[in-house]
Amino acid sequence: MGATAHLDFIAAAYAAAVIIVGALLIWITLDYRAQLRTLAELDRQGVTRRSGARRAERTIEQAKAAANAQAKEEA
Amino acid sequence: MNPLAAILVRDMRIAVRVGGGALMGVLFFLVVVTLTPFAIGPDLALLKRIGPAILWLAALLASLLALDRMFAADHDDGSLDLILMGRAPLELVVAVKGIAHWLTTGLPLVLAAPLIGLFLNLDAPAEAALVLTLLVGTPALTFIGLIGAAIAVTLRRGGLLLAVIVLPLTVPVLIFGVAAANAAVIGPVPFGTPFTILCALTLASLVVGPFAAAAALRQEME
Amino acid sequence: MRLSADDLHCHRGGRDVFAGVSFAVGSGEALIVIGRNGAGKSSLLRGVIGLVRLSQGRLTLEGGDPELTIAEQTHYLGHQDALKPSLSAAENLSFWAGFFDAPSLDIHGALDAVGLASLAGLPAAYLSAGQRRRLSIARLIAVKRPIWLLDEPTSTLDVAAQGRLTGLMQAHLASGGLIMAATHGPIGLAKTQELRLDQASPSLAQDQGDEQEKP
Amino acid sequence: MALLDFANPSRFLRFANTTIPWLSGVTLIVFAFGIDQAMIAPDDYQQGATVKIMFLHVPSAWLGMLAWGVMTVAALGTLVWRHPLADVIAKAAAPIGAAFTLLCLVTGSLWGRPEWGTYWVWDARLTSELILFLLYLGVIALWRTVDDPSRAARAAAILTLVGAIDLPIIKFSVEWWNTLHQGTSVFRLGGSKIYPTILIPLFIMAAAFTLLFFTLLFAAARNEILRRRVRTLQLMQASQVT
Repeated sequence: MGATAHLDFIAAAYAAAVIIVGALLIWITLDYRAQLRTLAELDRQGVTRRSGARRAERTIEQAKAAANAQAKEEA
Repeated sequence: MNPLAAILVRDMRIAVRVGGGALMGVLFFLVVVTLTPFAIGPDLALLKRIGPAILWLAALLASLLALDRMFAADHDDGSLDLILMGRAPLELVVAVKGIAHWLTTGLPLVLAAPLIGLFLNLDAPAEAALVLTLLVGTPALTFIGLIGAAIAVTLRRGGLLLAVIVLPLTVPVLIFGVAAANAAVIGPVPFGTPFTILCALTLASLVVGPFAAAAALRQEME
Repeated sequence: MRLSADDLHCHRGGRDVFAGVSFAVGSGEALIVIGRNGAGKSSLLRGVIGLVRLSQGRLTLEGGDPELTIAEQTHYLGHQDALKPSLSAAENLSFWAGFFDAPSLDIHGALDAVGLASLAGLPAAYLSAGQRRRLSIARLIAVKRPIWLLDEPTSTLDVAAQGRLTGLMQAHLASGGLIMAATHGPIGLAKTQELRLDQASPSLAQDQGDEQEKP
Repeated sequence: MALLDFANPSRFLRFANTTIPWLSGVTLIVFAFGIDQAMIAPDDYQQGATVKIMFLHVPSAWLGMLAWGVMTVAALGTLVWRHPLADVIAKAAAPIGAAFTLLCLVTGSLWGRPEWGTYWVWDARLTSELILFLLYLGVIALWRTVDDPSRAARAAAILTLVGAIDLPIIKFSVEWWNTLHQGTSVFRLGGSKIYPTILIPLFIMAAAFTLLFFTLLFAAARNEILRRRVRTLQLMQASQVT
């Protein structure tokens, strides 16, 4: 086996390492982004962990924000 | 989306989701091939000679065992009743389900075969012949298996019964598949003859399978 | 359109499931099939669409599409919901709409009609039994078929959902469709015929308007 | 012990979000240093330059074992101590362990190729690695068929424990099976004496691989927790709709 043939196998081995670890990294990041997107979507729909509690708080906050926005216009 | 495309898309989606059996066939194929050297011994020359036979047997079992839930699942949740009430002819619906199964089980086998062939020390021509014969042979296995799956649709323990019913029917495909795969390595017979017969067998099963399975489903339903 | 049957017999498992059944139901009308458990209500419905072999008798459909069989113009809501747990509600519904070749794919409208619009993306496995039943009913809305065969449609439905179902049934009748429902109690429809299955030769009781409990 | 009070997932999420960037930074640095050391290490007098593949093969074999070890501890966590995060770690570790074992198989086959003339020889150590790889695929397949996380966790935990007990038995029987069929030309991978000049880069690479493993593990565990949160929210959404 010529020395150059060895280099091919070494290169192939390191290439395999990059491919396998790279695939793992890509899969993990894509999965992470997908979960975040679904979570954001669920949050947008107002699905909360403690049944309606947080949704109720949010509507109160929105009401307050709308109220003082109006107050500023009149002032 | 026309009815047949709807069935294909649905079956593919279910197969790849959690609980679907998409790559289960390939895992079974890998495990069976890995186990044989432990029985036969790590002698590479011997493994090389019987390699195609082991790979074909493993592919045969892998594609059949994944078939038993094909119609039984639809029967159990009531989908089969509605499918029978559809305007699409049942034979085509059954054929499309066979194609969906082949794409999720048969095709991955063909793609994995060369890699797994390395464990049995197959060289390039043997690998090429193996892939070609499996590519042509696995559809025949699936479509013959359709008949068994349709017959076993209402049975509780359909799995093994399916294999017992269908294995004898797949003998010709196995004989000519292995003969063609071996022809490239050792066989006295040139590659062409067994291969063309294998193609003929596959074409025949593409027609007979759906018709027989559809008839069996109609009988089964009353 | 008029679906009529005379002298239907069904012999299965060595016994007469039902015998001598005759009925006729026109468009805009609903026929309720009543009888104790095991009286053959489901078998009668399945017999009409060929899922159960009828040993004797004739089924005729006047006014339907001549090339199509009765089954191909019928929606059947059986005991099971025909849903795949790993597919989402929208995917299940769009599959059935696609399979029954519905011209207009108004998935969202159908889900809205049964009050499941916000759960479109959820896998069917996460739905409750009542919600799965409503998703199955949504199939009848997404695909327009003149004949509805309903096998105990109100099972697992709460009061609100039953009200919604009655509304959908009335809309279907108003649009010229016909309904045949196997049920235990009244399903809140005004003009209905009753077909009682538990007597030796089931009689077709015609009671326009009010519902009276048969003795 | 720090691990114990990660009982509630959100604290683990905060921990993961802070450590992952740091950990990946350190991993990169150690890798760069390791590969540099590996490249300048002298050729082995017997195998020539292919010994450089050892710097990938041996660490990935160790990591394949370490991953199963982590899964075994997590399995005990699930079954014995009922630790809520244990099955998240177990499910996250399985694919990573499988990937490292696969890397070990590929590099092993490439390393032996010049000597054997074929890509695969049923060498005792490589064969045991292959069976470990099948065990990994089995656990992953189990995770992918059972939908409900808690049921899947217990089933996978039992399989992992049985696997852990069985691994030494597999190793012994494969060694015995291999010596029984001494006919084949058995190539002792890495049989030559290891000089310190090769040992140092080997340990650096092993450290780099371990850091990489834990970075990936935390990231995958974070995904798993988010996936569970999505599932609970969706179930809640279904229950909220009348």
